[in-house]
Amino acid sequence: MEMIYLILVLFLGGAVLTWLLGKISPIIRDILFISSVIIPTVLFFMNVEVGHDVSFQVLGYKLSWGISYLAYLFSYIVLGLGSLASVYAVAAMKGKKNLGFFYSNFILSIMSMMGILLSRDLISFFIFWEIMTWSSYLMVVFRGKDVQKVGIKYFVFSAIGAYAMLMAIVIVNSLTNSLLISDLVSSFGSFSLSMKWLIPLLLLIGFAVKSAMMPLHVWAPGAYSNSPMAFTSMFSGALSKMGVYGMIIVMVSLVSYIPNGFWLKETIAWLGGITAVGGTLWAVAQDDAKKLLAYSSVAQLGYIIVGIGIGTPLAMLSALFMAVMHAIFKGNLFLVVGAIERQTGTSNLTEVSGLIRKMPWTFISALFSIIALAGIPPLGGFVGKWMLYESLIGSNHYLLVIVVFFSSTAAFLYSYKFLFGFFLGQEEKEWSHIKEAPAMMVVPMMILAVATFVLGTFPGLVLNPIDNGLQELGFASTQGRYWEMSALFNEWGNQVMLQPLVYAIIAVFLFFAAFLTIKGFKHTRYVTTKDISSSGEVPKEHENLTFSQNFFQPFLRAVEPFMKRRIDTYYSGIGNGLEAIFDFTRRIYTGNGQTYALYAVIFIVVLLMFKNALFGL
Amino acid sequence: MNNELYEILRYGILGGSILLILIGLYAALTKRSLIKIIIGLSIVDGGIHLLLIGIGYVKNGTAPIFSPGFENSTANMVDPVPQALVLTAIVIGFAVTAVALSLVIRLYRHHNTLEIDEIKNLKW
Amino acid sequence: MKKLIVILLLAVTGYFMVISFMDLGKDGPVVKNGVKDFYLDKTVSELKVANTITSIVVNFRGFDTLGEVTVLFLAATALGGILYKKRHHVGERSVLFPSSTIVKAGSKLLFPAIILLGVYVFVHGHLSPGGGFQGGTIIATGFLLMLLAYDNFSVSHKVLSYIESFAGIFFVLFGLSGMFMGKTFLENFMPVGNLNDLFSGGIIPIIYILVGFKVAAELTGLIYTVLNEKE
Amino acid sequence: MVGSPVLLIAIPLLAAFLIPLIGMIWKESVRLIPGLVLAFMLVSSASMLLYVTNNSTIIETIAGWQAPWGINLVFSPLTGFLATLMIFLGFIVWLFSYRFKRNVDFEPAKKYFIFLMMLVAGAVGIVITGDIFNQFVFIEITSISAYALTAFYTGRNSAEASFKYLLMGSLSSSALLIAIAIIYSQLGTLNMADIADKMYLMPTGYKITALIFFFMGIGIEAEIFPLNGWAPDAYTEAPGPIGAAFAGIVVKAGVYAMIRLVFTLFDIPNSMQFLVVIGLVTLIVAETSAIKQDKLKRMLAYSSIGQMGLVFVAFGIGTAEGVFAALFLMLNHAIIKPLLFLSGSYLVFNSKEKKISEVNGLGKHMPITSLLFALGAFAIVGLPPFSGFWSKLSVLTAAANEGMILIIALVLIVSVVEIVYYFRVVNRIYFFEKSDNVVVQKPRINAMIAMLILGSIILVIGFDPDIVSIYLHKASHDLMNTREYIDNVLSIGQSLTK
Repeated sequence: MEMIYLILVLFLGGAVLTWLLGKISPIIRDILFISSVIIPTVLFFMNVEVGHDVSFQVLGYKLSWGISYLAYLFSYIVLGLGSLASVYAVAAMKGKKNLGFFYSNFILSIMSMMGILLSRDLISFFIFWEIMTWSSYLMVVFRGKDVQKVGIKYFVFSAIGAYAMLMAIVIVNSLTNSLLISDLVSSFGSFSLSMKWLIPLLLLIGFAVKSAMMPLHVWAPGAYSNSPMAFTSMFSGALSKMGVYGMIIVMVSLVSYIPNGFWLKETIAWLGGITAVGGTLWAVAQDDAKKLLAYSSVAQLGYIIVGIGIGTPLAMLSALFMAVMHAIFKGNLFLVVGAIERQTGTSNLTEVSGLIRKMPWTFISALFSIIALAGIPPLGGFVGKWMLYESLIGSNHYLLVIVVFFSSTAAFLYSYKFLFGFFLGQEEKEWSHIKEAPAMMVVPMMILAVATFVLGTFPGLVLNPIDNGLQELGFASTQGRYWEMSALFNEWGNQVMLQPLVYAIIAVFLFFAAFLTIKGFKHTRYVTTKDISSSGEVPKEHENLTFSQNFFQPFLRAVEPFMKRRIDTYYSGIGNGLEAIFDFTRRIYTGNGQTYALYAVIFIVVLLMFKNALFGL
Repeated sequence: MNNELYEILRYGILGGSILLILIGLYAALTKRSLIKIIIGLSIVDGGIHLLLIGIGYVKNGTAPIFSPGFENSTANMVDPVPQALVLTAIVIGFAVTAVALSLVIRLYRHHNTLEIDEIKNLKW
Repeated sequence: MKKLIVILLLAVTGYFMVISFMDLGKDGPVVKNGVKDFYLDKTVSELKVANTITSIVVNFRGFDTLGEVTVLFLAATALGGILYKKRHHVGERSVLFPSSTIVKAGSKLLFPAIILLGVYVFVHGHLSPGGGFQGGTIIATGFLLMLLAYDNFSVSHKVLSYIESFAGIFFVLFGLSGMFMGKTFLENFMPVGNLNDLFSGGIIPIIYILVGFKVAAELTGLIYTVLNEKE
Repeated sequence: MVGSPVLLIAIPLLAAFLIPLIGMIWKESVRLIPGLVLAFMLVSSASMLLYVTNNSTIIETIAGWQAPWGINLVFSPLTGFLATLMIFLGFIVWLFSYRFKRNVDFEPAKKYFIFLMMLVAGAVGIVITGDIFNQFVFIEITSISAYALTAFYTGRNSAEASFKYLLMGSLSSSALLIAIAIIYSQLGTLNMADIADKMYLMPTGYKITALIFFFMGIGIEAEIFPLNGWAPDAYTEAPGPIGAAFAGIVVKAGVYAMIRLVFTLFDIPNSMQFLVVIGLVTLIVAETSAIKQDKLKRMLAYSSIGQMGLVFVAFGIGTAEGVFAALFLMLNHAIIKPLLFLSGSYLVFNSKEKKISEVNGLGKHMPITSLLFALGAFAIVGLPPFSGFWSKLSVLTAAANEGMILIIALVLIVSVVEIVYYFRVVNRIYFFEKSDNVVVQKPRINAMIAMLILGSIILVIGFDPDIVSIYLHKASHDLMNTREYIDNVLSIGQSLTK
C-alpha cells in the first residue's frame, strides 16, 4: 500500500475507531486518539518523500496525490501543532461530554488538512477542503453556544468560499480537460483574458475566507472563540494556514501571469494591511481573551497576506516564516487561554488576575509567545516582521509600511493587556485555590514556547524548507543565503554567528531580572483589588477594580470613529433582507388548491403564447 | 352525407369539446364549492373525451363493428383506437371522481364546510 | 376580479385551442397506414372478433385495460380507506324520506331486467357494441336503483370483494398463462372460432366477462360505500 | 433472457388482488406479501439490469403484437436503472413501515400496503412502458395510490393535501389526454418509438402544442415550478415513509416521463433551454421557500422540489455528461431524501405539529437516527466525501463544459441557501437542549435497518462513486441515442412507414 494512502486511512480509521470504541471506556478512547494522531505523523515524516506521486481515477477524473516542498513546510505546522494540541486536548477536555465526537472530528480535521497538502489535483483538494470545513464547523458548534449565529455564519462564509473555488475548478476542468494543479499552472497562459481574471479571483475568494481576509473575515472571531481552545489552537494555527497555502499557490503561479495582474496583487496586499489594522484595533478593544486572540489572529493573518500580496522573494520568505511562527505562538496562546479557562472557569481578562504565582509555567509559555507575537527580538516573530518591513520598503510600498507598522505597534497594546490581565495585577481571594494546569497541558505549551525561541535563534531551520518551497514555485534559490537577503543580518555580515550575541543579551536580561526579583523580594506585598490604601476612595463590594478593567480607554476613544461601522452589520443586513424576501416569495404557495390550478392554466397559456411568438401558429 | 354537413358535424364535435373544456375549467377555477369544482373537472374530462372521439371521425363513417355480411368493408369505418382510449379514459376519470368525492366527504367531516377558500390550513 | 382573470385566461386558452384543434383529424392522420388499419385488418382475420373496439381494448391494448381495472380497484380501495372510521356503521343509511311504493315496486320489476341487460351486454361484448365496462356499469345501475328504492337493501361487502379479487386474479392469471404457454403476456392461446359466433375470439370474451364482473362489483361497492356514509 | 419485465407489473397486480382474499384468513399476510412481492421485483429487476448493462435491451411485447401495434415494455439500461432504483426504494419503504404504528387498524394497514405496492408498480410501469397511452394509465395508477396514501391518516389535514393533489392530478391527466389526442390524430400511432420515428412528419405547430400539454401534464407529476403547489402539502401530510416514497419514486417517474418526451419523442432544440429555465426557476423558488419553513417535512419537501429543479437543469444541459450528471443526481436524491424523510419522521414522531423546533437536542436521545439525519443533510447539500458531492460535481462539470457559467453560479448560490436551512436543523438536533414535553420515540428494528441501508449506501457511493457510474453511463448513453431506441423497439416488427 502506498504510504500516502496508509497515512490518510490511518487518520480516517482512527477517527472512526475513536468514536466507536471510545464509547467503551475513556482510556481506550484517549489512547486511540493520541495514537491515531501520532502514528501517522511519525509515518509521514519518516516515509513520505517529495516528488513521489500516486494517481488514480474516480468518475473519469484523474486524481493525484503526493507532496511538494511547499506543502511539506505546511505539514510541519499541521502535524506538529496537531500532535501537541492532541496531547493537550486529552488533558484539557477530560470529563467533558461527547468527547468521542470531539476527538474524531479533531482527527478528521488533521486528516483533511494533510489531504489538502497531499492533493496534487483540484478535486481532491476541494474534497479535503470541504471535509476540513465541516469538521471544523462541528468543532465550532461543539460547545452548543451561539450555534445558529456563529456556526451558521462560519459555514455560510466557508461555503461561499468553497463554492467559488468549486466554480473555478469546474471551469478549469472545462478549459484544460484536466484537474491536476500542475496542468492548470502550465496551461494558464493560454486562457482567455476573462478566464485569466475569473479563475484566480474565484480561487482567491475561497482562500481568503479561510485565511480571514478583510471583507470575508467576519466569521473568524466568533468561530475562533467559540470552539474548544484545544481545537482553536489548530484552527487559528494550522487551519487558517491552509488558506495561506492556497493563496500562495494562486498568487505566485497564476496571478503573476495575468496581464496587469499587478493590481490584483496590490489590492490583496492592501486588503491584508487593512485586515491587520482592523484586527489589531478590535483585538485591543476586547475583554475576553479568546476574542482578543481571535482578532489578533485575523490581524496576524493580515501581515501574512501583505507579504503574499507583495510577492517579492523576500516578502514570500517573510510571509511563510510568519505563517510558521504564527502557528506556533498563536497556537500556544490559545492553549494558554484554554489552560486558564480550565483552571479558573473564565477567560475574561477583567475577572481573573495575578495568575503568575499560581500558574508559573503557563505564564512562561505565554510570555514567550507574546514576545514572539509582538515581534520583539530575539524570538521568532521578530525575524518575520523585520523581513516584511524590509520587503515592503524594498518594493516601495511606503504607505503600506506605515499601515503595517502602526498595526504592529498597536499590537503591543493587546499583547500587554493579555499578559497583564491574566498574570499580573492584584490577587483576589476567590482565585487562591487555583493550581497549575496538569503536565500534559503544560508540556505542549512549553514545547511551543521553546520553539519560538529556537526559531528566533535559528531561523534557518524553517527558512531552508521555505526556500525549497519557493524554488518549487519558481523563485530563484537563495542557496542558504537568507542572511544576505535581509539587511538586518547583513549588518553583521554573513559569517558572524547571531546566536552568541542573542544569548549574551538574554543572559544579561535574565541576570537583571533575577537581581531585581531578589532585591525586591522582601518588600513585595500582595494585595487584592479592593486594597487601595494609597488612594482615598473606598471601593464598593461589587465594583470590578481589576487592573484590566477599561484598559486603554483613551486609545480606544481615539480610534472609535474607525470602528463604528462594522462589516458584520452589513452582512447580517443582507442576510435578514434576503430571508425577508424569501419569506415573501414563498407566499405564492397560497394554500388554496384553486390558485394552484390557476397557476397551471397560466403556465399553459404563457407557454402557448411563447409558442406563438417563437414558431407561429 | 354531403360535404357541408360533414364539416358542420365535425366542427360541432370539436368546437363543442373545446367549449366543454372551457366551461369545465371555468367551473373548476372560479366556483368555491368543492363539489362544483369536481363537477367542473368532470366536464373537462367529458370535453376531452369528445375531442378524442372527434379526431377519430371520418366522413360517412360507420361503427368499427363487423356485422354479419359486411366482414370486409373497412373503408369507411371510423377510427376505433380513440374509442378504445376514451373507454379507458372514462373509467379512469370515474375512478378519480370517486376518490375526489370521498375526499370531499372527509374534508366536510374535518372542516364542516365545502368552501375551498376556507380549506387552507396548509400553506407557504 | 378572480373571475375576470379566469375568463381572460380561458378566452386566450380557447383561442389557442380553437386555432390548433379545429383541424385535428380533418383529413385523417398525416401518416397514412396508422395502427388502426392494422387493427381493423387483424381483428377479423386473426382474432375473429366482430367489435374492433373490443379487440383493441382487450387484446391489442389489453395491458391498458388491466391497468384500468386496477385503477378502478384502487379507487374502490381508496374510497374505503379514505372514508374509514374506527367504528363503521353499516346499514344505518341516512334517508330523508322513504321511497314510494310505486318506485319500490317498479325497481323490483326493473332490477332483474337491468341485470339481464348488463349480462347480455358484456357477454356479447365482442360481437356488438358494448362490453365488460358497459355491462358492468349497467349492472351497477341496477344495484343503485335498488339501493335508492329500498333503504334496507344491503349488499355484502365480502361477496363484492370476492368478486373483485377473483375477477382481477383471473385476469392476471389469464395473461400469465399466455406466457406459460410460450407466448406473450395476455396473448390469445385459445381457439378463435368463427367470426360473429358467440364462442369466438379466444380469450377475449372471457376476459371481458371478467372485466364486466369486476366493474359491476367495483361500482356497486363504490356506490354502497358512499351511500352508507353518515353526515 | 433473464427475466420478464411484464412480471414487474403483473406480479404486484396479482398480489394486490390477492391480498384482500388472503387477508381475510391470515392477517399477517397483508404486511408480508407486499414485501415478498417487492423483494421478488427487486431481484428480478436487478438481474435484468445486470443483463441489459452487458447485453442488449430487453423488449417485451404484450398480447403477441409487435412494437408499433401492441403495447411493449422496454427494459433498457436507462429504464432498468430507474425501475430498479424505484423498486429498491419501495422495498426500503416497505421495510421501514412494516410495523408502523400500533394504533393503526387492520383495514387501513391492509390498504396502505396495497397502495404502496401499487405505487411502486405504477411508477415502474411509467418507466418501462413503451406506449404513451399506457404510460398515462400507469400515471393514473400511481396517482390514485398516491392520493389514497396522502389521505392515510384521518386525524390531520391530510384530506386537504390529498384534495389539492387530486385537483392538480386531474388537470394533469386532462392535459395528457389532450396531448395524446393531438399526437394520435397526427401520427396515428401511440408507440413511443414509432412516434419518435415519425415525429419529423408532424407539423411544427401541432408538435409544440402537444409538447406544451405534455409539459403541463407531466410537469405536475415532476413538480416543476408553477405546478408544484400540491407537493409540499402532500409530502407534509402523508405518512413519513410515504413522503420518502414520493421523493424517491413518484417524482422520479415524472422526471423520467418528461425527459423521455424531450429527448426521444420530440426533436425540438428549444425544449432543452426550456428545461434549464424551468429547472432553475423551480430550484430557486423551492429552495428559497424552504428556508423559512417551520415544519420539518415541509422543509424537506421544498428541498426535494428544488433538487428536482436541479435535475432538470442537468438534463437541460443536453450533453451525455449532463444526462449522466442528472441521472446521478436522481440516484443520490432517491437515496438521500428518503433517508431524510424516514429519519425525520422519527425525529418528529410524537409531535402534533411536526415543527422543526421540536427536534431540539434529540441527538443525545436517539443517536443513530439523528446521525443518519445529519448524514443525509451533509450528503444532500453536497459535502464531500458523501455521495451528494459527486453528483453535484458532475452537474457543475457538465455545465462548465457547455460554458454555462451563470448557471453554475446560480446553482452554487442556491446551494448556500440549502446549507443554511439544513444546518439549522442539524444544529438543533445536536447542539440545543431538548424541551421536556417532547416524547422520544425509539425506532423499531425494521425501520432502523431500512435507514442504515440507505445511510451505508450514501457512504459507499461517497467513497467510491465508480460503483454506480457504469450503470449511469450506460443509461445516459441509452437516453442520448434516440435512433438506437427506435431501432431496438421497431426492429422486431417492420416499420409502418414503408
